[in-house]
Amino acid sequence: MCSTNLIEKSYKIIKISGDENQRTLFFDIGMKENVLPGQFYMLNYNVSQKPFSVSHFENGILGITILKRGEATSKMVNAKIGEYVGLTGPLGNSFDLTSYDSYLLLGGGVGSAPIYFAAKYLKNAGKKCYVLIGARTKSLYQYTTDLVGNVDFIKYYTDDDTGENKGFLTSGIKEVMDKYKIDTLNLCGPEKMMTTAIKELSTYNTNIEISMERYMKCGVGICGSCVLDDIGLRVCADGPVFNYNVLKKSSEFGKYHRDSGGIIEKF
Amino acid sequence: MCSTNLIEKSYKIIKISGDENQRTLFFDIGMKENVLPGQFYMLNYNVSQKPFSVSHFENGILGITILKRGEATSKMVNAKIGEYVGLTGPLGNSFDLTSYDSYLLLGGGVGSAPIYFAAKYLKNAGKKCYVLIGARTKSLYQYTTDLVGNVDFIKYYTDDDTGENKGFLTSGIKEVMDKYKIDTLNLCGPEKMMTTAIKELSTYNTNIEISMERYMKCGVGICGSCVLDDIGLRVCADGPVFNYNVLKKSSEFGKYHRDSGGIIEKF
Amino acid sequence: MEKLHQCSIKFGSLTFKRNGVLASGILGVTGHSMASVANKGAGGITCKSISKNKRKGHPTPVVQVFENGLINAVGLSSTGVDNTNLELEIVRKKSDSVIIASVFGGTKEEFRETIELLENANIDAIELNISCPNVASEFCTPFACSPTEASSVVKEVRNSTKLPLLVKLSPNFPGIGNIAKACEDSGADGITAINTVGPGMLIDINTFRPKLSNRTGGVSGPAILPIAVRNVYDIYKSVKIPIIGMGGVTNFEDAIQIIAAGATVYGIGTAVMYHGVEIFNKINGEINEYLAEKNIKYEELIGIAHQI
Amino acid sequence: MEKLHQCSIKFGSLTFKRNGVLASGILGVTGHSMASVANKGAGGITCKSISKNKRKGHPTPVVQVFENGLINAVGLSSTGVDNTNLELEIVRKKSDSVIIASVFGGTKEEFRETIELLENANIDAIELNISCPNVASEFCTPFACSPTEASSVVKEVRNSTKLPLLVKLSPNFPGIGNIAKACEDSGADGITAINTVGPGMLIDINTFRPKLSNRTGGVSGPAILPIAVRNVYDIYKSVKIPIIGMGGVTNFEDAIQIIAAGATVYGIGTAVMYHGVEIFNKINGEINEYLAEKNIKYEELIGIAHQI
Ligand SMILES: Cc1cc2nc3c(=O)[nH]c(=O)nc-3n(C[C@H](O)[C@H](O)[C@H](O)COP(=O)(O)OP(=O)(O)OC[C@H]3O[C@@H](n4cnc5c(N)ncnc54)[C@H](O)[C@@H]3O)c2cc1C
Ligand SMILES: Cc1cc2nc3c(=O)[nH]c(=O)nc-3n(C[C@H](O)[C@H](O)[C@H](O)COP(=O)(O)OP(=O)(O)OC[C@H]3O[C@@H](n4cnc5c(N)ncnc54)[C@H](O)[C@@H]3O)c2cc1C
Ligand SMILES: Cc1cc2nc3c(=O)[nH]c(=O)nc-3n(C[C@H](O)[C@H](O)[C@H](O)COP(=O)(O)O)c2cc1C
Ligand SMILES: Cc1cc2nc3c(=O)[nH]c(=O)nc-3n(C[C@H](O)[C@H](O)[C@H](O)COP(=O)(O)O)c2cc1C
Ligand code: FES
Ligand code: FES
Repeated sequence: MCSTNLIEKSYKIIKISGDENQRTLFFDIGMKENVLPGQFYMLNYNVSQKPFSVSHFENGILGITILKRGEATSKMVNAKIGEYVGLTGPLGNSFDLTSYDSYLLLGGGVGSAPIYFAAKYLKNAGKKCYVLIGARTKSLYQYTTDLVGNVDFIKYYTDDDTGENKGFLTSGIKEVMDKYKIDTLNLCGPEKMMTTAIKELSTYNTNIEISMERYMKCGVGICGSCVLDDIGLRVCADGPVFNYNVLKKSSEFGKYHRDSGGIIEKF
Repeated sequence: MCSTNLIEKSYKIIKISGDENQRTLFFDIGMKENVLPGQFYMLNYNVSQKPFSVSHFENGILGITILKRGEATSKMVNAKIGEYVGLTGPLGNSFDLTSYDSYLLLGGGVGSAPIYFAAKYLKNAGKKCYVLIGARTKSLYQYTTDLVGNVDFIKYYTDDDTGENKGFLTSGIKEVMDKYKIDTLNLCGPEKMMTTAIKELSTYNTNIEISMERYMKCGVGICGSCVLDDIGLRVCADGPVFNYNVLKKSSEFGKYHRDSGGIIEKF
Repeated sequence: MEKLHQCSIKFGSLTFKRNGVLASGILGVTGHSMASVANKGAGGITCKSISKNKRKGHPTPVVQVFENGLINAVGLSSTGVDNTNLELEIVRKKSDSVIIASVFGGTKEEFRETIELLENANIDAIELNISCPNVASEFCTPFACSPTEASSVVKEVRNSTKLPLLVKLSPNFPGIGNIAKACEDSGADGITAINTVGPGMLIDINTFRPKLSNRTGGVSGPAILPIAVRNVYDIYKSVKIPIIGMGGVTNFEDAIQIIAAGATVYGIGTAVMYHGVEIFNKINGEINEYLAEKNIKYEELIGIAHQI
Repeated sequence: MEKLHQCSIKFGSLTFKRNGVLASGILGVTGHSMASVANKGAGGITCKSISKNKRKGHPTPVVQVFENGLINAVGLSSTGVDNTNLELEIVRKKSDSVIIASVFGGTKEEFRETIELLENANIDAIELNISCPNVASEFCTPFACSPTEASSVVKEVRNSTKLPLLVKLSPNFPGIGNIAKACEDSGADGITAINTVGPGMLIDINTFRPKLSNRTGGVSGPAILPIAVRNVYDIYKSVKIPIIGMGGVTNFEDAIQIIAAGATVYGIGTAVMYHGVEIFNKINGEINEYLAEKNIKYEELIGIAHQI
């Protein structure tokens, strides 16, 4: 039973970036871990625990990007260097970043976190990598801008006009798909964004992988709070990445999720 | 904590040899185990459990030779083919059969069990191997006689006159030591035999390894019933094989042992 | 999908078409989740304990894994009986599994009232969770603490349902045999054992905080197997009603042990974390091979350790 | 031989020169055995529980290992007080360790009479083992089952010795905090916790026999760590007297957890099976490094989880 990734260990915050709306916390978890884009950690800060994708992993340094949303994340974005944070992981599966040659990555909102990590991973592996990132405002995607010039294509979209392109990232899909040879797509973001993207892509017949977000109580595949309707799969343990061929059989994808008590909430 | 050798598993008796005074039971424990001469098993037959050295290990088949002595062994020698026996092991350390070129092995009584295994092991490893075995009567050493012709020298002694040489095996030591170049000795048997042997060897200044027998309640190094006086070492976990340089510091070696309750009994 | 290993095991008036019961609290929130576990191998599913009144449960972290199992204090979160009924309806529609509704109440009366609300539910049995250790401070000692307390709940609810009534017992109080017997005498049709052990606590060595928000949580998983086996053994000695045996079962040898101790079917919770829901079908297949090799019938295995 | 990591920890009126106590029943039969454990690192040693009357203990097998610890039913085998006194004399002569004599009795009176026989023994403290789960059938429920029972033993013996009196408690009965408090109020100078959990049982899947001759045996080792941590936490909340914290401690993180929960010194039993007696010195060294890195004093660590 030596599944040590399931056991929480606390690490010191060694670096912080971003602002009080969205922080990236860095931890030195060491080189022995193999962390892949799409995987996530349960992060326990002062006995508040939530799931977060890995946005950075290099030389044993793990980065987690936290958007201030509600109770837990409001505390987490105020964490200080030197404080200890409990990390359980890496958990879940990862994007398939090896089977294809040319990738289009879509990251909406803080869904850009695993997309950012995936883009770096793909370039290290010498793959073609095209990226569309959308955010409410420019400061929220700022942490990913070292991708510019390092990937084969990248375009940022914002809801407001702080960035170069106002509008939804989904509006950029057609351009990339028509201009470049894309073998597969990896999506992470709000489900409305992802369902719109899938509609855009309906004519292209490409492979699509989707990183899902659901309320998670345990993160280790046991409590049942993250299970998707119809298909009965656990986002935390069978996901968070699902092939669209699987996900399209789920009756809840794009339509609803459940709250901490299991009560359905429509999107 | 995956020390699986400490966990009892039951195996079917697949073969039996010997007679009701002394049996060898064979088990198919599989090839994954690495069992070395000197190591022992706790053998649990119908909820009676005692330690026994390995007398045979080849192609995953384990042999344990049991001399009928008291309560437990009287039951064990009557075990039948097809019955299940609980085995915990291999336990303890083993003889050093690699550091030297030329070995003299002494086995007294059922102490011949690990000696028999050691002799076969040495010949497989292409080492020189000389053997002296003593027993009450010929039938008790019969199981080892396939060594004849396969080791560099072997001589059997019996208390009665059923064998070729009546007398104690210790009387043969001088002959071998003077005739052959012996680097090291490995002894197993009654402590009186072993102390006599050590006296015989005092002029030769060779390395000596001794396999010890003490009352064992647990076999896994925790109960304290097998600990040797003065040196505080556990026969089951720090032994059963000790270098004489260590053992000579024990005040009890050759003098006394303890019963199941820890009460001293003189030899 | 792999072929499911079917069988037919009588459990009082119920029949399991496959061995292996999904323990309460494990993947038991939604109907599709439970149906999926059944369709991948489990013969019975138990929903997360429900109560008449909606309950929030404890804030995260509610599960903390250690090397030999986990501690949990999910707390009794419940969306209420109506929501759960809808979810259980889905299980019925999508699977052929035995459906067990686990019920929790803070008082005897709440137990009864919750069960009354289940009158029209499409379920096969009711399990009284009188042994949750994670709500002790909220509700004092669980009813599973003594024969008198345990039987008082059984008596209170017995006439409110015609369904088989199982009682889920705790390993944390002495004399589980007597407690089981008192339940049997009061009309229980079966025993489920064991609930989690302890509770336990884990402390972070850098923050010095207990790792669960609730501080303490019940221990489950491989760590508790010997305790489960002994409890099932003691219960089997004391009662004639059948037992769902669980606690640390992680592989087929564990399942055999708990059946040999007296369980009619085995149950699994924590092992799903290590091996996924496929664990049921895997164990069921291995039990079949084992029976074939030994040439014995499954029924002979139940409680066989008592005959030796 | 490796250098021993020394320190100075006040435990009531006692002072430990090294952290780490050898638990009762582990390598505690002979004086040379215990002295050797002390000389390789342990700051305190506890002998196997002794009783006035000689006792045989259970026939082998008395220990059975499973993946997460072991179950044992050595039973209370004792060679009587005189023999043990001689062995403890050896420990005194050969080591500088705190010497704790564990005492067992079937009745309150036997406890007192045994302690009276220890009057001239060269020991530092007496530990009342009122929590052995392996003799339950022989002696009914252990005295550690309730505040009243536990304190009745402490009261009976209190005036028979001037030595510090420790009480060894069981995790198998509810309300360990209250039980510890009752012992403190009756004159106990310290608490040792925990004794083994359960008991448990393991069954051989081929012979169908329980693997221990006694059928059941107390669970110890890594499996029980969270239970030990929680019990020590509960005791610390309830009493002012110091605690020897044990149960599953296998590495330095475990020791820190049990100290943070409230133990003044940690104790080890089963881990000796995995790591040998060198485990004490290893953990003591690692605790020192940890304190240095965090720049905190050992005393601050004791019970620190309660302050957060
Ligand atoms: C696999 C996975 C990876 C994630 N990765 C990241 C990441 O890298 N960065 C990041 O900032 N966040 C990530 N999240 C989301 C993060 O876990 C939530 O932001 C966090 O749980 C919100 O907690 P809170 O207490 O701050 O908000 P709450 O107080 O719990 O809720 C605030 C609001 O957000 C809504 N909400 C909360 N959780 C969810 C959810 N899972 N789905 C939909 N709505 C929700 C609530 O309904 C409410 O309206 C991830 C989630 C999952 C499941
Ligand atoms: C490491 C080790 C390896 C062993 N290997 C073998 C082996 O390969 N084959 C084999 O037949 N036996 C071996 N033994 C000895 C075997 O364990 C004993 O013969 C057995 O314990 C006797 O059990 P019993 O119940 O039959 O005898 P009991 O009823 O316990 O005793 C019968 C008589 O033997 C004496 N006795 C029992 N055990 C011991 C002891 N350990 N030392 C001295 N006297 C003792 C008793 O005092 C009594 O006089 C080994 C023992 C050890 C410790
Ligand atoms: C996360 C979790 C939640 C649980 N919730 C419940 C519950 O709601 N009701 C209940 O009766 N038991 C609950 N249990 C106990 C299990 O049903 C089971 O009795 C226990 O975990 C032992 O089995 P295991 O070792 O196979 O997990 C829960 C256990 C876990 C691990
Ligand atoms: C083989 C064995 C024998 C034991 N004998 C005793 C005993 O005689 N008296 C006692 O108080 N505790 C006894 N115990 C309990 C231990 O002292 C200790 O409380 C328990 O094992 C938990 O610690 P651990 O997990 O570190 O082993 C024994 C434990 C074991 C494993
Ligand atoms: S979060 Fe618990 S099963 Fe996924
Ligand atoms: S037999 Fe128990 S310590 Fe050696």
